[in-house]
Amino acid sequence: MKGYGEVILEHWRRPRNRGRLRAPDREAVQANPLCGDVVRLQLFFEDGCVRDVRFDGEGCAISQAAASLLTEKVKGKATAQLAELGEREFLGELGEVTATRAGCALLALWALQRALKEGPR
Amino acid sequence: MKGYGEVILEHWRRPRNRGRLRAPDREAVQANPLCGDVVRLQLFFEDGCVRDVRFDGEGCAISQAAASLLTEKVKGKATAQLAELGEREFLGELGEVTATRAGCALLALWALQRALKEGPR
Amino acid sequence: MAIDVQGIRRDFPILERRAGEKPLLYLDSAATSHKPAPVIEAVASFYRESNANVHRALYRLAAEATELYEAARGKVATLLGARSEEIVFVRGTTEALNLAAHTVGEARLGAGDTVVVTEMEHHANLVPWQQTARRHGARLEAVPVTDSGELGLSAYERLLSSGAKVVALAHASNLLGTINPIPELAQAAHRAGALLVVDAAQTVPHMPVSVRELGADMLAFSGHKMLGPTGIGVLWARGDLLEELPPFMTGGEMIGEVWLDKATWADPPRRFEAGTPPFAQAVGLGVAVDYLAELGLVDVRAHDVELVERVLEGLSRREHVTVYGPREPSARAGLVSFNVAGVHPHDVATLLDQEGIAIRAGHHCAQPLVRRLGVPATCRASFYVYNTTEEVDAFLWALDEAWRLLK
Amino acid sequence: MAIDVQGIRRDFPILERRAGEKPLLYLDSAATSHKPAPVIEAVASFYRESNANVHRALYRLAAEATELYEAARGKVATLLGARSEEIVFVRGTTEALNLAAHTVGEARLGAGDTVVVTEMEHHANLVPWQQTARRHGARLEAVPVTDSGELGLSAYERLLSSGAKVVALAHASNLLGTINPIPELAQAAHRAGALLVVDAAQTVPHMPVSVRELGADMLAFSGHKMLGPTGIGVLWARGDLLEELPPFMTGGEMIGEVWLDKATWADPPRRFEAGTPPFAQAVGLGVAVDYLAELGLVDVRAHDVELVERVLEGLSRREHVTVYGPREPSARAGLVSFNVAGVHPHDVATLLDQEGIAIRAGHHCAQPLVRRLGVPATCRASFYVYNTTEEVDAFLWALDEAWRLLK
Ligand SMILES: Cc1ncc(COP(=O)(O)O)c(C=O)c1O
Ligand SMILES: Cc1ncc(COP(=O)(O)O)c(C=O)c1O
Repeated sequence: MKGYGEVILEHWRRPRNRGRLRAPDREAVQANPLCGDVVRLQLFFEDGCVRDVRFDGEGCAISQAAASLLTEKVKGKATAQLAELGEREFLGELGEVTATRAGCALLALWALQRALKEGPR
Repeated sequence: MKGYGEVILEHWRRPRNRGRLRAPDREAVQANPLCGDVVRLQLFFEDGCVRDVRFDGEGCAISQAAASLLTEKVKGKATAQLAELGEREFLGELGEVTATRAGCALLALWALQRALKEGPR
Repeated sequence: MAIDVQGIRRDFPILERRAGEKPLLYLDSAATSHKPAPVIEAVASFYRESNANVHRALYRLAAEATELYEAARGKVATLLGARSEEIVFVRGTTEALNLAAHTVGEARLGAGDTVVVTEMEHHANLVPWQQTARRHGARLEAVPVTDSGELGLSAYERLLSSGAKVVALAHASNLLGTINPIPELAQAAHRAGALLVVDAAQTVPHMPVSVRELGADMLAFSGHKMLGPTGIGVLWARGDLLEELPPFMTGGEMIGEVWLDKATWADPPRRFEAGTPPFAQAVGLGVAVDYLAELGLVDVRAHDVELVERVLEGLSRREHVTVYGPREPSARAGLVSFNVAGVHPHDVATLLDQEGIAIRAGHHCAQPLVRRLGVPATCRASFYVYNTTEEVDAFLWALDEAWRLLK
Repeated sequence: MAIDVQGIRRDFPILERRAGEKPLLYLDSAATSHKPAPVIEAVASFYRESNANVHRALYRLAAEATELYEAARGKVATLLGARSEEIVFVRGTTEALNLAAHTVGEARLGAGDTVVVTEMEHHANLVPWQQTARRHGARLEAVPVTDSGELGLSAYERLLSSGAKVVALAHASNLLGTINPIPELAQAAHRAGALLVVDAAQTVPHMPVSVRELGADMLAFSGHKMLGPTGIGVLWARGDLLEELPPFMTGGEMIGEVWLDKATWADPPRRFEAGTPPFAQAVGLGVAVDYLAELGLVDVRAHDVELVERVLEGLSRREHVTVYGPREPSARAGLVSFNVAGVHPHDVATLLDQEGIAIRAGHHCAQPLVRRLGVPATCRASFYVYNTTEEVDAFLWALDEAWRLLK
């Protein structure tokens, strides 16, 4: 049994930036009703860049590890850079994920896209 | 092309006892809604035996020929003898009929059975 | 370019069978078509290699099955010039039209509204509308058929203006063969604010059909009439209309969230595909679509027209034969209904069967139309890609034989 | 007598396939079963040799097709100890239950009546009843599930006495495996004047089921879960009940006479089979029934129980594993749902898939029950005639591996 790749296991075991912000500028909750995975993503901006970020949620190792990885990637980035974050690139960094699980792997990224689209709260 | 047997063709071309009785003792109409065939059978009894019989109706050669043949067979018969008229025997006399058409061939016989069962009008 | 009928025939194993001592001469494709080996094999090899329930499962076999199922949806979408999300897989035309009548009724019909059908509808596009009209207190009105077998267009316009909310009609009549001018009828329906639901059971298998060019709102057809398996058919509907409609059947796969006392629905097309779909049959239909696309539907249509022309020409030379529907081959689908003077259609069919010739006789699930024609039934010969001009000639010869025996 | 699993396995072509580098170890038969070669071949050779639309046609090919279709109906009737006229062919369990809910609603439900379901129903036996209850102003009540995964019988009795007109419940839960005591539940329902509708999707494929012994009024199942093709299923109902019920879908074949403004219905079962039925699939189902009858359903059941016993025993020795449903193998259908502490079911399924092992993870179309269990989802392994004790052991080994990697 090959198991999951190092990145997934590592982020799943020791999630980064898990929790909630007191006063996020942007926030979105993305759920996959088919499997029950949920990810909440919160962003706090300063000078147009992500100063702080948190996620929480429930679900499989892939969805939670992906959310954790995403929080690391967005930190310090400007809004324009965030919008450029592509699915393929993100999946590449996460490591091999079967097609059946791509929806789990992208949940957090979709939450980010939604948070950006929906604008400040 | 083999066509229909002699009995069917003969009865179809020159139907016996086609028409209506003025005052039948028994009567039944049997229809095959699937193909639109209809046969009306009328019986007039004297001393417990069929003294006169008529059919009319519309439909394919088989259903109309079978009705004509049946009128010949029932004439002079007592009620008990009529009830004994079996499907297999009747089909045998009519000549070869494919399974798809057995419903047409038996329409008149079913009308007879119904007329007997429903009793005098 | 003409299709290669002899080559095509080799793809259809059933054409090798005999009917009694005679080779099978099948002229009933309007009822159901035969299946080419690639379609038969696609279903069998799906079961042998890729079988798993579609959607939701996380193992690779199920992912593969789901991909094949969704690829079939894509092929059907391409065939119709539609989007995949607009393709709902159902059992056949009948289920598609029941779905349409039920959901359009729920979403759009109220007391006093009018539902417009026609006198030439198959029962599948008539009875469901009777039911839905009754349920919602709407009136059902039928466009009459003219003596030449066409729709009465002035009556159509009149009915549209009487509060019509939906028009349901055949692209081509399965009895008369008449091809109705859907683009014009659709425009008129839309001007009147009505939806147009098209029963395309007799056209999608036989000619290029683009839902956008037709201007239809919904369109139904069956896989088994287009070289595909039984048990699969399609309802196409405009994406925004599908979004608006409530479900027809409910159960697994079509839900969003379910509680004991309530449920929410998935997005189309899943909202309309409750339970395990006929996924192996969908895969087979996809291969049938490939097969037809490979032949080219323009050429498939040309072949139909050629055969219809020949049979119409032959029948019209026989004075004891009455043909129903338009005279012009290009105005008809690949089928011809007729009657032989003084001979019941069932007798014609039975005698032709003695020669191995399969035609249909009866009301063709269009009793109101048969009543309108003033006959108890009709004979119908219908054609498809595997039929030859020689078969048309053999059919005409056999019809003469039957006439000789029964006249 | 034990069934010959190795011999059986040779009949299932898909078992020769590999999942990646590993042989396929399929533990998802509760979702859909694989098909033995005789079933695959029966459908293919129907298309190759006997294909024609059933009913009404007068030529021999159609008569042959109709005979095959009706013979399949007869086989299903024999399997259930029922009469042929009581067998309605549908797409699957979901359509059967939608048909039941719709028609029973029309015929029997009014404002203030109660419809009783249970907390362990598959969405297919819950959502249609929600819909029909709403339409007719009836109340929907659910029998609760106890902590041991059984129905709360005193609650059942209580709900029956609140004006219950119909009870709809699973013969066996597809998540818990619980086999419900239908004969007792039926008696109680009948005493209260309610109909009993049984979802037998998980039992008819796996054990002898006699509709008379169950005392049910209606019973539904799917062909694809019992070695048969997709696209075919069965609704059985008592003959006199079927007579009473109005149609569900309308269209060809199910009518008596049709006018433009009204229609009459054919007798059952045709009344409930609108349009071209999935006749090739029905023929395939008939052969699946033959195959199961040949194995003997008593022995099929014994094999399930043996595998369930082994897997329950194995899982219960692993402290990080929680098993749902009854402890006693003989009280359950051939499936086991479980969870691994701290590991999401989807991760378990994905890791097992790496070993070629196909299990299902999710809500199994029973969201209210999963909610009742207080988990987001479960894993489920389900068994059938082609599964071996070695496969159970391989599954347990792989589960340990997954635990080692993810704990
Ligand atoms: C015009 C038309 N509509 C509907 C149908 C019904 O199709 P199906 O029986 O496949 O549901 C047919 C075929 O019988 C047809 O020719
Ligand atoms: C208990 C139960 N009911 C209903 C169904 C639905 O069956 P189908 O999807 O074949 O309609 C299933 C299978 O998924 C089931 O296990």
